[in-house]
Amino acid sequence: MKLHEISKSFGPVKANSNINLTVDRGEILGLLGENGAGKTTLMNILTGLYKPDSGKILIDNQLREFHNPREANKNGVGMVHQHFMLVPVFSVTENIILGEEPTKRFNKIDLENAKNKVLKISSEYKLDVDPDQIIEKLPVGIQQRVEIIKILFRDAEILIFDEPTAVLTPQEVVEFFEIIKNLKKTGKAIIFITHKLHEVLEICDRINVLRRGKIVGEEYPKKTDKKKLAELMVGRTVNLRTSRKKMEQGEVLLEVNGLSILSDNKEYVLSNVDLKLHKNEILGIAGVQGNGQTELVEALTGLRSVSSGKISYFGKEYKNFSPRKIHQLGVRHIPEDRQKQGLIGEFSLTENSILNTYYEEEFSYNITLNWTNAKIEAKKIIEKFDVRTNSENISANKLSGGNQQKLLIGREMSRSINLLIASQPTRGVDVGSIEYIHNQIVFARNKGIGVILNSTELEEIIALSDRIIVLFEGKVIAEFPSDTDPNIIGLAMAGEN
Amino acid sequence: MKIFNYFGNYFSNRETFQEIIVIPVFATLLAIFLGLLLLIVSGSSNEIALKALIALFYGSFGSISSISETLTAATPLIFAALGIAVGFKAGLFNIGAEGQIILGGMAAVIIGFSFQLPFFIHLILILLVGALFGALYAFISGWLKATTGAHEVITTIMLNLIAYRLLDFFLRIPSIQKEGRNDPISKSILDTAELPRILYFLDPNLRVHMGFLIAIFAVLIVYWLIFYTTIGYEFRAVGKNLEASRYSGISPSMTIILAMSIAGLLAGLAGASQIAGVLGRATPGFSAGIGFDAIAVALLGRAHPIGVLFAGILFGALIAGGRQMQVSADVSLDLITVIQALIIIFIAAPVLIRKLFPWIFR
Amino acid sequence: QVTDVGGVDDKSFNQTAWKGVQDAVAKHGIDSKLLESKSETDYEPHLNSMVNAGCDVIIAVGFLMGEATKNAAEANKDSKFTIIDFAYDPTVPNILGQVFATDQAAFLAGYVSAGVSKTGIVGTFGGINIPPVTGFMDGFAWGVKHYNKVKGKNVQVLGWDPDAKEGLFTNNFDSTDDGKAFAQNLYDEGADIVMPVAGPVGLGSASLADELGSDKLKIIGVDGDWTQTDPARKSVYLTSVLKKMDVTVLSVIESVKSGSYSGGVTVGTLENGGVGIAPYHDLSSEVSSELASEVEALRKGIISGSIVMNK
Amino acid sequence: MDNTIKNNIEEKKTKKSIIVGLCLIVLGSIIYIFLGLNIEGYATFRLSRPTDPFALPNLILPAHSFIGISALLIAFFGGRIIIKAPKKFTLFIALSFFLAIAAFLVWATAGKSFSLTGMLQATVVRAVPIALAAMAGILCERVAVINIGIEGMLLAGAFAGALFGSIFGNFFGLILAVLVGGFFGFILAALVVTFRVDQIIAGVAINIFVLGITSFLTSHLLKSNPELNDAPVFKSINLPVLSDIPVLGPVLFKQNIFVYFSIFIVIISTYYLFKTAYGLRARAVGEHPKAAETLGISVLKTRFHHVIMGGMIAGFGGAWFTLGSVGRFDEGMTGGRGFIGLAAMIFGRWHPVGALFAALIFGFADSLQQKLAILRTPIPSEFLAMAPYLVTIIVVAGIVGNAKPPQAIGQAYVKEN
Ligand SMILES: Nc1ncnc2c1ncn2[C@@H]1O[C@H](COP(=O)(O)OP(=O)(O)OP(=O)(O)O)[C@@H](O)[C@H]1O
Ligand SMILES: Nc1ncnc2c1ncn2[C@@H]1O[C@H](COP(=O)(O)OP(=O)(O)OP(=O)(O)O)[C@@H](O)[C@H]1O
Ligand SMILES: [Mg+2]
Ligand SMILES: [Mg+2]
Repeated sequence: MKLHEISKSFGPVKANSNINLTVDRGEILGLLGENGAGKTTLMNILTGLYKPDSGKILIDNQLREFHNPREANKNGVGMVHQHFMLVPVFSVTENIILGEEPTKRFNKIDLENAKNKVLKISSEYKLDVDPDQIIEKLPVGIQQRVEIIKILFRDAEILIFDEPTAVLTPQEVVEFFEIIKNLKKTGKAIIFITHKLHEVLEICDRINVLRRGKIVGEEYPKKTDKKKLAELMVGRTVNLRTSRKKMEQGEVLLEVNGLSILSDNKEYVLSNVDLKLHKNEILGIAGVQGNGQTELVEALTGLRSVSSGKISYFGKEYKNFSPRKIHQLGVRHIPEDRQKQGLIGEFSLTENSILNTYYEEEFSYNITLNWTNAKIEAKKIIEKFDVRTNSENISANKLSGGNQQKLLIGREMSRSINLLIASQPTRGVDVGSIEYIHNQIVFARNKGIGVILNSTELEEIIALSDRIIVLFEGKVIAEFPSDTDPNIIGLAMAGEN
Repeated sequence: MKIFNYFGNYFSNRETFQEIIVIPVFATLLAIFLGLLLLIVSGSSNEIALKALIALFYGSFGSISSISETLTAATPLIFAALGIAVGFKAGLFNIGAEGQIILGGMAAVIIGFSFQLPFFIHLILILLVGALFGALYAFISGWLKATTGAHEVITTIMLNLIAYRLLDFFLRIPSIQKEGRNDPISKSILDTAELPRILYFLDPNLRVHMGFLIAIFAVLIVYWLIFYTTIGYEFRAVGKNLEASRYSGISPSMTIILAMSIAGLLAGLAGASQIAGVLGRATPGFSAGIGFDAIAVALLGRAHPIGVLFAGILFGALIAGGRQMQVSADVSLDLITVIQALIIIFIAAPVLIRKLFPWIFR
Repeated sequence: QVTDVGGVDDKSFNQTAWKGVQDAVAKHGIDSKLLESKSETDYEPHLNSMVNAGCDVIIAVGFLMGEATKNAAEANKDSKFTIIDFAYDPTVPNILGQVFATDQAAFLAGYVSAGVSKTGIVGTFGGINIPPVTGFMDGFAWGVKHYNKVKGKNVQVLGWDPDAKEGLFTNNFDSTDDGKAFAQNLYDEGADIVMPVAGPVGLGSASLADELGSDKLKIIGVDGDWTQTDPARKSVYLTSVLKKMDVTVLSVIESVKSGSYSGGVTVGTLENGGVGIAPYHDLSSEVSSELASEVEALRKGIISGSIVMNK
Repeated sequence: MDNTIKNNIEEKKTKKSIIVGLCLIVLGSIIYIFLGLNIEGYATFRLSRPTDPFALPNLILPAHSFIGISALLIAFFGGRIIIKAPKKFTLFIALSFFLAIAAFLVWATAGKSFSLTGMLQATVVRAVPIALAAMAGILCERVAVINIGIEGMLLAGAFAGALFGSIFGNFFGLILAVLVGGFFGFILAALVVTFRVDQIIAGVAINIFVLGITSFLTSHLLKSNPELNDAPVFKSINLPVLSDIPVLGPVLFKQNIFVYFSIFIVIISTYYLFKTAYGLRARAVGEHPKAAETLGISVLKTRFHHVIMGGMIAGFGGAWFTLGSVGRFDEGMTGGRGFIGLAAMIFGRWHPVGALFAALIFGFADSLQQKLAILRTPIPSEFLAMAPYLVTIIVVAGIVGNAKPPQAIGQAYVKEN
């Protein structure tokens, strides 16, 4: 299969420009690139979800044009999306057959037949799943298998995986690699998108690197190494490790004992969590997504009521206390989803910059707001944390992801602060900003602040943390010093000890 | 609600100007035009249509008395629509203004006839109590939403229907029913409770009353409340992003309840001013659908207090003009309702207007 | 003319009054204006715009307009008003109140239906609990009672208790669907003759009767003769309790023309033909000749005063 | 550890069951005290009219003891729930409510008599427009479009039914009513799917618009020529034999086509939504539009189709008010049934069958209120008339919490490319 001179832009952004790319049967092509480089966009074009502004798609040297995903399917192109495209309340089978349902008379779905097909595929490619299970009850690893079966069911010849390993434990990753090796053996062409350099080096036959929408290089695993790839990705030498001198940890800022949380459907998402955080310390919380990190952070910031256990800040215990109370203690929270929690899209930057301080007397007298001070505050943040914008009156959703994040971090770190809880502080942010944000965090810690860093990026955790705890199925199953071998931590994340 | 993307930031820029001035104006003109078209299609002659159009304008702004009628009709609309606008800001769609008006009105009537008080005190009291009952009635919906998540659209509509029945019942209570009558009609309020007519010196029959001035005052208060107070900030935060407002330490449920109550308070005020300024007594259906027209007014005013003021006057004009239309062109008032609905549609889908008149938006 | 809520096509109340105006138009070539009220807040502005339109006489149709009409009349001393179903006391010089002794006519209807009913149960329901409405229901119930007394039978009346002044009310004058539901309801309870006193609402009852067949359910019209206003279903109307507003309205208009108009009160009675009952038309077969003659006798009796209804 | 989890959950459950149990016991005692005491005489429920082929004897219940017993039973259920703390006690709650209502009826009827069959028949009839409104709602919300405009669509259907019915006869009247409903469905779809107008606003706009236009045409068209507002109605069709079954017969098999059709529609739409491929796709669009899109299902088209279908069903339901009832249109005659239908939809958890039963409950509340008006209970008729609305609020408040609407509900779908 061959892509020729593909271009695509969204208003201001050139997501893809003149991209050429080929894959052959029985080959695994790796596609690297930082956030926003244009990988997903390119693949969406290939699968008919987006229309390219210009360029051709050739399969077996015949010109093809896909107006919708179905046509792409018909031509044997299938994709496992970065964010799974599964209907949570449907069964495995229903999800797989959706849109291609085998039917009997009166358009009645032929479930038996469908199940058999599913089972056939799953045995053929060693992807075992229970066809009757409901998706939302399955772990991500299995869900991913369903996604794969889904595209095989539409007998795809070209399989695209968009950051498939981002959500998997190291063990699941190993299994996953087995799977795609099988697929490769059966002569399928595979495109494998990731940010993780070691992965491409491990299983790809060929590697293309994308930057700001252009192919900037083609490499072969044998003849290249991480450093080279990284430079290609970013376009300059980056120091993947932030400089961080050791420090004596100060007195305890935060202490958590036997913290347990019942989720809405009456399961324990956190059970008996103990942890301590000291001055001058960055405590990294490692773990695969969905092992209770979110709930822990929510509990610590008062967004979620705890079922049992106690939390004490600065030596004083509080029970189910409000986010505002905690904020008033000088505990700052960088939420994991800036659009959902951290900012209000339609609010102006000014309004956003007083989001959790608007009631303080600096910004309001009794109930009357003081917009002058608010504007000053906004300007201060914009200037200090170099948020790229032309005015503080524009609404926040007009900012790019990275700049939104900078505004958010600026708001939380510019005011008096004793303790910082940062969730995924660099998600969807380009490497330049990542460096900057990391430095800010370390700087804060050096000033004597305690930091809890919750991130699914193991590299990030290792780069910044003084201590690392690993959450698995709601329990703290291990604690490591900062200079631990990533693989050991990886094992812990998978629940092995 | 997505509606708030339209009600974005008003300040300065050109788009905003189009949003809050151009589109509403064209929406209104287009709606009136279509209304007349409907008239012709449904068999009336062009002369009739023309007569209707003239009557519409004459009856609304043609003379002192018609202006007075316009403002009289506008007054309760402005109050109620302000309430609905406050709801919008907090992401609430309060269809219950009608019921809140009824409750406010009933309370006002009772205060109006059952107390002997000096003029000014009595007036204040009747308005306050009216507002209070409107607020209490709306509180129910707010509270239900906050605690159980019951959608306010359904609960408020049901409360409207219940309010009508309550009114029927209330008007049969002997102590409230007008003496010597066994049809549903309440005692009349005392003169001390009446809102004085402001153009009395010109002509005692000019019905526009002090309520209109109070309405303007309310507009300013609400403007201040929404854009210059922490409360308004909380309303808007909750309205635009619930998650984020929780994160920022705002209590959504409290905010929802408060917003709903304020909405009801204003609607209750509408009811009270209608009783104290125009009707003087309660009869079944004294609310006369004001609560529903107010929805249109709030939308037309882009849920912005100033916008609401003008939209309210416009609708008052439509109603007053509509009556004239009925007299001199035999066109039924319902045409006005059609026009109102068309206005809402065009406002809610500005795309339509932009498509129809691309040239204005250059 | 300013109508009450319900509209001029209600085949009943407003329509009959409007007919009077039409007759005047036909007879004297005067011109007429009509304003339909949508809600009670319309009354006052409507009356005022009529005054401003400079009408010679303004006809307010309906008890509920009493207040508004009085205010308008006092505000405009020199324009003439007449109102149907409302008698002021003390009277207002420039309003002529027209009231009707509908109970007299309804009494006859009650007697007839008692005689005709097979199940021995008859029913009635009203729009709202106001004298012009309950007047009919009183007369109806008394009529049945009288029948029981003279014949020693026990025909029941559902839907109205003249002593407690309580009964079935739709609480509106426009929902024909309610009319059907209420009639169905009474029918379920065994009534085979129903008198709906709620303007157009009665049409709903009529359509039920039409559906069931007049042997199962018969309807008694009110205000006008419904076999005339609603010929489509004439087969279900046993009779109608007439309230000849058209006649009185016409005469008022004429009095204005001839300058003999004066405010006060006129009462329509069996005696002066202001009220009465319609012929039995299609269902006359159901009404035995002796029953018919008894009714005729009653009519005379009431006029002469020899029969007191509520005994 | 896991044990503690279990214990903890157990704890919660028992707590809940204790509360519920107590509530029931209280209910029981209230019933006894307020209804049971100082009441005697017999409540007579007529099951058939004298004219019926096989007339059943009347059902005669001794008021005092019946109320006493049902109160006792309710209290007993309460106690049982407290002691046994069973996993599911919805059944007992339902039973208790049934008994409570029965007791209330007996209380109201004590010393008098009324036709139970009549009331049940009325229940079914009254449930029809609500059920149809709910079906319309389900079709729309299953593809994640909130349809507040159903009220308006009903009204439009009613008007079209009356007008066209008068001109072309009831059959074509019905067809056209359905089409008109579909037309407004189309308008709604255009507004919310194409122009992405806020769904609730669009719905409200449609309601106001229809109210206005129908009233306008009524006063401009129908008033001046009343023959246009006098459509032949669908008479009830008595199914042979079946309709002679006592009680059940009149209730189910002596009805007009609207009743039969609603049942039919419920069955069809259940089959459609949960058994067919199209249904599967529709639900996918409602739950996860993007996923559907990636599988080549056009979200926009699907939504369009279903909203239009919903509109047509609403139009059909609207025709009930005219062609199914009196054949005459009155302004605003739907009186909030559309909204009650939405409540029924929620109560029925977006499932046609569930919604049908919900609708029957509302229908019951409606007809009950009318019966009680005849029986002249001490409760003022206005309050009885509130019953359906109160039920709606209680339902929406009580159920909405734990009923789960389609995931993407209310969100416009933006197709990128
Ligand atoms: N629907 C869209 N509208 C506007 N801009 C878009 C859209 N989708 C992507 N973009 C922009 O196009 C660029 C490329 O996006 P794309 O998702 O392909 O990056 P990516 O390489 O997949 O990033 P990541 O590694 O985070 O997945 C980014 O700047 C992104 O903001
Ligand atoms: N979904 C979208 N719709 C419209 N515009 C978008 C969208 N996503 C991104 N953009 C615009 O495209 C530009 C780049 O967006 P994007 O978030 O990809 O920046 P980026 O390349 O990721 O850089 P950053 O590191 O700052 O996030 C921004 O100006 C943003 O406004
Ligand atoms: Mg991507
Ligand atoms: Mg980005």
